[in-house]
Amino acid sequence: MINRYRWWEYLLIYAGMALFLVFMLAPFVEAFMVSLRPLNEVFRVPYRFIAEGMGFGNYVTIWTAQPMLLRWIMNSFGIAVAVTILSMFCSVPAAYAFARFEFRLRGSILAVFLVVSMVGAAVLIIPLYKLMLAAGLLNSYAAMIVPGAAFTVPVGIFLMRSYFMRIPAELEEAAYVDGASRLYTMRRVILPLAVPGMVVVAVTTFITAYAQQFLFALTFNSRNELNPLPVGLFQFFGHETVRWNEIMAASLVGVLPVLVLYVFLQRFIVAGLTAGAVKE
Amino acid sequence: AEELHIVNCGSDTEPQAPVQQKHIDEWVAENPDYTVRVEYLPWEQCQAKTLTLAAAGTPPAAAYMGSRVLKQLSASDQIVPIELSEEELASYEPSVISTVQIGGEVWGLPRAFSTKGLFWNKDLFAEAGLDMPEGPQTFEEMLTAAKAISEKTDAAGFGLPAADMDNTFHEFLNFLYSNGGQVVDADGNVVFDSPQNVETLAFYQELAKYSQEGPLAYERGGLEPLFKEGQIAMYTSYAAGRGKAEGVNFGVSLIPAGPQGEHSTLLITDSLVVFKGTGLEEPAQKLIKYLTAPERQAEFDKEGGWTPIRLGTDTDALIAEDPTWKPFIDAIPTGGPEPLMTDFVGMQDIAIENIQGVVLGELAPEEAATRIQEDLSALD
Amino acid sequence: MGDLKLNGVTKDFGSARVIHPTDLHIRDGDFTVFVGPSGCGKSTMLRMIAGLEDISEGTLEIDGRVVNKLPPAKRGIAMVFQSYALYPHMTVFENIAFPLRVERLPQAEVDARVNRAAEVLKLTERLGHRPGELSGGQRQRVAIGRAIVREPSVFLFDEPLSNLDAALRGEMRVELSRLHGQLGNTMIYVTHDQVEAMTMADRIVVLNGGHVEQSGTPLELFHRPANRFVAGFIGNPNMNFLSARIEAVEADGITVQIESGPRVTVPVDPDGASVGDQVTLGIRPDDLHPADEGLSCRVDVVERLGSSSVVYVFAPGGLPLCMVTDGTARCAPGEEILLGFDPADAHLFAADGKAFTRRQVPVDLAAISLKRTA
Amino acid sequence: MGDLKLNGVTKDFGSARVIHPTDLHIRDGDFTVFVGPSGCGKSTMLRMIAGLEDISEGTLEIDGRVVNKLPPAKRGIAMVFQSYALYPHMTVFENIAFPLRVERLPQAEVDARVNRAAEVLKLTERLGHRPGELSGGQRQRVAIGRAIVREPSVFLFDEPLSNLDAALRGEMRVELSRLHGQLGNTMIYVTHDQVEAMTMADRIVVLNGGHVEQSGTPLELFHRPANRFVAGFIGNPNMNFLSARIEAVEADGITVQIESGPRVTVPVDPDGASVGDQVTLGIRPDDLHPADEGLSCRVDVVERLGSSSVVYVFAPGGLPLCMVTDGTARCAPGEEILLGFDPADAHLFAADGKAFTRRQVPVDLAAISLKRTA
Amino acid sequence: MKTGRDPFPYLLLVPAVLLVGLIAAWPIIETFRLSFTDASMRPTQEYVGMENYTKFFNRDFWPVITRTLVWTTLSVSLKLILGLLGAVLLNAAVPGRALFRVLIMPPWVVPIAVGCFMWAWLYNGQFGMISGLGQRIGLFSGPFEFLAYKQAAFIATVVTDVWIGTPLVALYLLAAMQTVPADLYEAAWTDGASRFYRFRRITLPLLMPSIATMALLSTIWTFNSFDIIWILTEGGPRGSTTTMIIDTYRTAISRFRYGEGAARAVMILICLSVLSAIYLAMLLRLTRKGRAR
Ligand SMILES: Nc1ncnc2c1ncn2[C@@H]1O[C@H](COP(=O)(O)OP(=O)(O)OP(=O)(O)O)[C@@H](O)[C@H]1O
Ligand SMILES: Nc1ncnc2c1ncn2[C@@H]1O[C@H](COP(=O)(O)OP(=O)(O)OP(=O)(O)O)[C@@H](O)[C@H]1O
Ligand SMILES: [Mg+2]
Ligand SMILES: [Mg+2]
Repeated sequence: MINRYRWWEYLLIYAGMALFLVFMLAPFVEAFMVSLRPLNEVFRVPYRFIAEGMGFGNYVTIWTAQPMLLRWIMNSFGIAVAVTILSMFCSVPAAYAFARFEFRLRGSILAVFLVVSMVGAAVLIIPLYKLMLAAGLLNSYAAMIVPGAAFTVPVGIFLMRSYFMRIPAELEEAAYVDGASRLYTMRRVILPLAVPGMVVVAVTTFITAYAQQFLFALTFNSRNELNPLPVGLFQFFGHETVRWNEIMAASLVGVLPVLVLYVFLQRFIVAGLTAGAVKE
Repeated sequence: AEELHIVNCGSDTEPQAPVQQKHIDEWVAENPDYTVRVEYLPWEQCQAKTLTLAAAGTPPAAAYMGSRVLKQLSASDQIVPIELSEEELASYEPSVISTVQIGGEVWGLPRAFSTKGLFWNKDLFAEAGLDMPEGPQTFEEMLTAAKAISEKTDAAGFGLPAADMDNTFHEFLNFLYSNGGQVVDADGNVVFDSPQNVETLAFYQELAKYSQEGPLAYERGGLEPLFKEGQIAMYTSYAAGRGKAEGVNFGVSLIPAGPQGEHSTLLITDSLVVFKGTGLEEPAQKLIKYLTAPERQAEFDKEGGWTPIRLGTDTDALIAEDPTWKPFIDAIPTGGPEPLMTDFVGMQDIAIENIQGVVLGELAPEEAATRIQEDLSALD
Repeated sequence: MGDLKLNGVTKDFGSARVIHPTDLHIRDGDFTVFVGPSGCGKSTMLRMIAGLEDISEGTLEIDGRVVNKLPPAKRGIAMVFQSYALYPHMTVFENIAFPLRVERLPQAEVDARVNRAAEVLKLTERLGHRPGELSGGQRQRVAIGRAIVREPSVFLFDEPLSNLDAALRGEMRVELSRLHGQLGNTMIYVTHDQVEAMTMADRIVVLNGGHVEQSGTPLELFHRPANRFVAGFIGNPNMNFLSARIEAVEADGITVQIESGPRVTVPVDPDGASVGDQVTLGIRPDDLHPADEGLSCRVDVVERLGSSSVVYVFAPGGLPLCMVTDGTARCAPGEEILLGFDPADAHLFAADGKAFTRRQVPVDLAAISLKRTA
Repeated sequence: MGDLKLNGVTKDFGSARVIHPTDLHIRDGDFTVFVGPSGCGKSTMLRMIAGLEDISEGTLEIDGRVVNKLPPAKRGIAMVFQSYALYPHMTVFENIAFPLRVERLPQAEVDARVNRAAEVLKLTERLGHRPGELSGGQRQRVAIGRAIVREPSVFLFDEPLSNLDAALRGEMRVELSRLHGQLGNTMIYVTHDQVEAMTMADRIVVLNGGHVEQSGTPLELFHRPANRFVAGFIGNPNMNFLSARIEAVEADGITVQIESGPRVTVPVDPDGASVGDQVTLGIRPDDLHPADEGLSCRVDVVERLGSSSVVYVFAPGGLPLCMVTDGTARCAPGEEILLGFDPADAHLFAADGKAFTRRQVPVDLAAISLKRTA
Repeated sequence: MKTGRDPFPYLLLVPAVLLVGLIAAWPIIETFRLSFTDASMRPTQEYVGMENYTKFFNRDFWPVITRTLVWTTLSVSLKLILGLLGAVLLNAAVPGRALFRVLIMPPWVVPIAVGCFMWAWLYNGQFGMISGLGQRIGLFSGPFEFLAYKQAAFIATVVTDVWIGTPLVALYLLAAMQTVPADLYEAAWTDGASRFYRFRRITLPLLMPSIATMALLSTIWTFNSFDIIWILTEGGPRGSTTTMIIDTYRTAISRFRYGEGAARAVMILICLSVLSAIYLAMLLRLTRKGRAR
C-alpha cells in the first residue's frame, strides 16, 4: 500500500522519467537520425528532423565502406573481454587479501592502488609507451590489453574487496578446521560464493574497457587489423567530406552488442552493487 | 628484407593513396631488400603519435607530416637533412622549398602543397546587387560585399573559421600576408605588432560581424557544407575545395589585397621526412626521393587535387583544362610560408587565442597584436 | 583421546587482555559447557582451542601434547559454528563430505561415512538439498554432520542454538545430549544461555570478564555457587539478592538482619565472617513463598504460565523481588502479600561476593548419576 | 477509543489466500495477542489492521467506522516493528519525536511529550544517543516511545521481543505489561512464542494457516483448548498426546482405553462421542508424575534445571513423552519408571481434533482478575 | 583470523602488484622524475630543479586550477543531483520501471569518443537537433553554435560529462537506496509522513555516506576527464574549457614539453591526493566495522 501512488504522483514520476530519458537518449536519437540520412541531407540547411531519402542504407554501406568494421567491433569485444579476464585475475586475489588478512604494508599497498586509480592514463602516455616498447608489446593486442587491465585493477579491487567482506569469515574458518588448505578453501568455498560480485566487477570492467579503449590503441598499435572500434571509426574521417551518417551508423552498430549484454546482466549489476555499497 | 615503417597522416581512403601505394610497390620491386609498411593515422592524432614514437626512441623510418614540425624535429635532432643535388633543388619553386628549409638545409621533401583562394557565390552576390564580376579584390570590397550580403540575403557574408584548430591561424595568415604583414622577419625576430598586422586584425574583427553564426565553432571543413548550402557567400579554401562546392555557382579569386599589400596566400606543404636513428636513413631517403620525383609527384598531385608542387608545362595545361586552377597557381610566387618556429604549437595556440579574442570583439586589434608579440617573443 | 589441558593460557588483542591466565582440565568424554555474559571471552577461548586464534601465553595440551603451534586441521578437533557456517553453494551431502574431500578419501568411503552420519542425524532425505532449503534445525544438524564425519576426538560448539526459536531449541538440546551419549567424545559447548548449560553439561565453566569464576557440575553450581556472580547467573529467573548485616556468628550458621526485613540464621560455614559485616543474602524465586510472616511486599506484575506463575513484587524499600509459584497464582497486582523462605534455602555472600559454604543442599550432589542420557 | 471489528476479512497475495474470512472483535483497552506458528498470517493480519497492506475482502472497523481505505496515519494506530525500524541517523530524541515533527507540533510541545515518554520508558539518559549505541532492550523501548508519543488508541506490536536474549526478553515482557497497565490503550501483539502470549495477554487469538483456531483468555486456552492444535501450541513443554479408543460414554465423562496403557475415565462433556471412536488423550508434562501404576516408560534424557527437571521418556510402543517434576529428578537414563496422571487433568480430542469440553478445571477461570499489573 | 608472518596474503597480491606496479606505478614515478628535467623531443635531458613548477605557478596555475575546480564542481554536483533524481525514479514502483532502468544506461556503455561525436552533432548550430528544433519552435531566432562561446562551451562540455557520468551515479545510488530497510519507510508512513517527508528525513540522510563516496570518486574521475573536452573543444574557445588535464596534455603531448607537462601532471596528482586522503580516511572509517572480526 505504501507503493500506491496518487494520480499526480504518477504524473510527476512519468514526467521525470520522460525528461530524464530525453536527456539520456537525445544524442542517440540525433545519431540515429543522422545515420538514416543520405550524405547530402546530413548537411542541409535549414534543419529538418525528417529528411528526404531517409533509410537504412547506411547500415548496409558501412560494411563495404569500411570492410574492417566487423573486425574492429570484434577486436573491441575481444580486447574488452581480455582486459576483463586479466583484470579479474589480478584484482580478485588481491581484493581477497585486502578483505581478509592483516599484514604489514596492507595500508600502504592499498593507498598505492588508490593513487593509481587517480591518475589519468593520458598524462602517462610517454613513459607507458617506453614501457610497451621495452616489453616488445607494441602493435599487438597485448599492447591494448595489458595497460587497459592495469588501470581497471584498482577499482576492481575496491569493488571486490567490499564483496568479500560480506562473506562470513566463519565459512573459511570452518574449512580450515576441516583441514582444507588456503588455496583449496579459496577455490572451493570463497570463489564460488563470490560469483555474483565477480559478475558485477567483470561487467563494470568490461564496459569501462569497452568505452575507454581509444588512447592505448591509438598510441601502442599501428596495425589496422588490430584496432578497436573507436580508433577504426576515425577512418571514416578520411573522405573528401566526413561521412557522418556512416560514422553514426557504425557507432550505433558498435554500441549495440554491449547494450544487449547490459540488458541481460543489469539485474546482477544492481544486486551486486547493492552488496558492495558502503553501509552504516 | 628489412621493413621501412612509414607513418602517413591522413587516410588511405583519400584518392591519392592508391597512387602512392603503386609507386611504393614499384620501388619495392626495384629494391627487394626492403619492404614498406605504411601506417595511416588520422591527422588529429598523427603528429602526437609520431613524435611519441620518436621521443621513445623508435621513430618510423619516414613520415608524411606537416612541414611546420620540421623546425622542432630538426632542433631536437630527430630527423636528418635530405641531400639534394642542385638540379633537384632547382626543380622546386623557391617559395615552396622554403617551407622545408631551415638554416640552409632541406629537412623534408614537399609532398602535398596547397595555396588558398577566395571562393565566392555568384548567385548570392547577384542577389545582394553586387557588381563584382571578378569577385572582391580588396579588403574593402570584401567588407562591402559581406555587409551587403548579410543585410540583403539570408546568407552570411563570409565563412570565418576561428575554432581551436590550426587552420584558424592558417586562414588568418592568408589575409596577413595579403596586407604585407609578417609574423617573423627574415632574421627570425617576431614582428607581430606591425601596423599591417594590426590592420589585418581590425579587418578580421570587422569581417566577423558579417560572418556566419559562431565562428569559434568552425574550422574550414565545417564551412564547406555551409558554402555548398548557400549559407555563406565567401570563404577561403584550397584547390580541392572546388570539388566540395558542387552545385554552387561560384567563382574563385585571389585572396583580396589589403591596403598595404598585394594578393598573397599562405603556402602550406606537407612533407616526407626521414627520421634519425633507425639505421634505415639511407633507403628511406631513397624511397622518398623516388616518390617525389617530378613525374610521380605530378601524378600524385593530380590525383589528390593538390596545387602542383612544381610549376611547368603541366601547370599551364592544367589551367587550360580548368581555369579555376588559375588563382591557386598564380598566388604561388607571392605566397608566404608558415612561420617556422620551433614551438609551432605554442605559437599557434597564442595566435589562435588572440584571434578568437578579436573575432569575439573581446580584444581590440592593437591589444591583440601586442599580446601576440609579447607571448611569441617569450616563447623559447 | 580427547583430554585437554590449559596451562596459564592468556589472550591479548593488541594491548587488551581478553583472557586472563587460565588453568583448566577438560577430561576425555566430558560434555563441558562454557557460560558467561556476552563479551566474557567464551568464543575466544573456544577459538584458541580450535587453533583459529593464537594463544598469547601458556600452553594448550591435547592428550598430553602441546598443540599451540598446530593448525586447526591437525588438532583432531571439529567445530560447529554459531552460524553453522554451511557452504551455501553445496548440497547437504557435499557439505557433510567436505572434510573427507579435503582428505581425498575414495568416493566409496565418503559415501559410506556421509550416509552413516546422515542416518544418525535423520538427514538422509535431505542429502540433495542446499542449506537454503533447510529449516534451522536441519541446518544445525548438517553442521553437526560435517563435524562428526571427521570422527574427531574433540567437538567444539559455539552457541549453536542461539539462532533457533524456543521449541526447536529444546528439541536440539535433547538431540545433542543424545549424540554425546552415543559418541562419547569430548564436547566443549559455548553458550550464554544458562538453561542450556544446566541441561546439557557434565561440567559447567562459568566465565566472567576473561576469568573462570567457577567450574563444576550443574547442580554444584546451582546449589553451591562459589560467589554472587555465579549465583546470579545460574538459575532462572535470577536469584533475588537482599542486603543484610551480620548479627551473630555461630558454629552452625550466621545470623543476619535483612534490611527492612526479618532476622534469619543461615546454615553456612561461618569462616571469615564477623559481626557487623555487610553481606548479601540470596534466595531463589522458587524458594520464596507466601507466608504468614516475612517480608511485606506489594505485587507488581503477575505472569501466569499455566502450570506455574511468576510474581514480581516490590519488597520494602522498593527492592524488586521475584517469586515462582506452582499453578495459577491467586494474588492480584497492587495487593500486599507477606513472603517468607526457609533459611536453609538461602545463600550468603560476603562483601567481596564470595559465598559462605552452605551446610546442606536439598540433594546429595555426589549421589546423582551425572549421565543424563542412555 | 480503540475498539476494532474485523468482519469477514480476507487477504490474498495474487492467487494465494493467506487469511481466510475472519471475524474478530478486539475490545477497547484489551491486550490481545496473536499467536501461531511461522507463516500462519499473524504479520499479515497486523499489517492489514495498520493499513500497510490492503484488505482483500471484508471490512475493518475502528470505533465503528470502516477504515479499509484509510492510510495508516489516519487510523489512530501506532506500530512497533519487529525490527524496531529505528532511524539509525537520528538520536533517540529525534526518533521518538518523529511523529510529532510530522505533525509540525511546536518545539515546546515536542520536548514535553518526548520527555514524558522517555521518563515512562526510563530513556531520559539516552535521549542524545543514536540507536547504534543502544542495547537491544533500549532500542525496543525507543520504538515503543515513538509509538506512545502519538497517543494512539491502538498499539500494534510485531514480534517485538524476538531479537532479544532470554533475560532481556523476560524483562521487556514485564515492562510492556506494566505499560499497558499505565496507558490502558488497546494493544495488539504478535508473537510466535506462546510463553509471551500466556504472560501478557488479556486475550489470545491462536492463528493457524490463516484461520482463527481459538480466541480467549490465556487460562481459558490453557485449561480449555478448543482443539488439539491449540492444546499442543499452548503450554511449555508441549502437551503429550496418547492415542486412545472410547470404551464407554457416560454422563460424567468418557472412558477410554489408552493404547498399550491403562484405561481411564476423563470427566468431559460426552456430546458427540460414541463407543469405539478413535480419540486422542492429552496430558501436560506438569500433570504427569511417577506413580505406583500407570504407563511403564524408559527414561531417555533428563534435564535438570535446578528447581525443576524435565524428563524425557519413551512410553510403550516408543512414543516419546515428557514429564516435568519439581526439584531435582532422581531417575537416571535407561531406568524404567511408571508414570501416572489424574484423569481430571487430561484432555480429550475427537478424531477431527475438536476437544471435548472439560468438566472441571483446577482454577475458577472467571474468578481470577484478568489484570496482571497495577 | 590469524595474523602474523603469513606469506599467503602476499602471494595473493603478486599478480595485482606486478601488473599495476609495472604498468601504472612505474610511469608515475618516471613522470615524477621527468618533472625535474627539461625533457622534450630532444634525445638528451637535463635536470632543471623546480623550474618547471615555478614556471607553471607564475603563469598558468591559478586560472587553470580555478577553472578546473569550477568545471569539476559543476559537473559533479549536476551528476549527483541528476543521479539522485534518477535513482529515485528508478526506485519508484511504477509500471515501465524495468524499461526505464535499461534506457537510462546507454551513455555509460557507449565508447566515450562515440558519445562525444553524438554531442558534437547536437551542439552544431546549423545541422544539429537542438539548434534546429529550437529554431522550429522559436526558441532561437537563428542557428546557435553552442561550442562557439565561452560560457556556452563551458556548459556544453559539462553537460556532456554529466551525461556520461550520471547513469553510474544513479545506478550506485539506486543500489544504496535499496539497502534502506523497507520497514523504516513503513514506520514513517504509519506516523503520517508524506512521501517527500520520508525522502527528506529518511532516504537522504541514510544515503549520505553513499553520496559522499560517489561525490569523491566522481570528483576524481571528473577532474581527470580528458576525452570529452578534447574531442568537443580542445580546450577552447579562448581557453575557456582548458582544465588541468587538458593543459597538461597540451603541454606534454601537443607541445612536446615533457618536463613541463610532467610537472603539471604531478600537480594534478597532488590536488587529487588531497582528495584521496579524504576519501581514504572515509573509506577506512566506513569499513572498519566490516573488517573487525
Ligand atoms: N579481534 C578482536 N580484537 C579485539 N578485541 C576482540 C577481538 N575479538 C574479541 N575481542 C574482545 O574480546 C572480548 C571477548 O570476546 P568473545 O568474542 O570471546 O566474547 P564472547 O564471550 O564470545 O561473547 P558473546 O557471547 O557476545 O559471543 C570482547 O570484549 C571482545 O570485544
Ligand atoms: N508479499 C507477499 N506475497 C506473497 N505471499 C506472502 C507475502 N507476504 C506474506 N506472504 C505469505 O503469507 C503467509 C503469512 O505470512 P505472515 O508474514 O503473515 O506470517 P507470520 O505469521 O507473520 O509468520 P512469522 O511468524 O514467520 O513472521 C506466508 O505463507 C507467507 O509466505
Ligand atoms: Mg561469542
Ligand atoms: Mg511475521
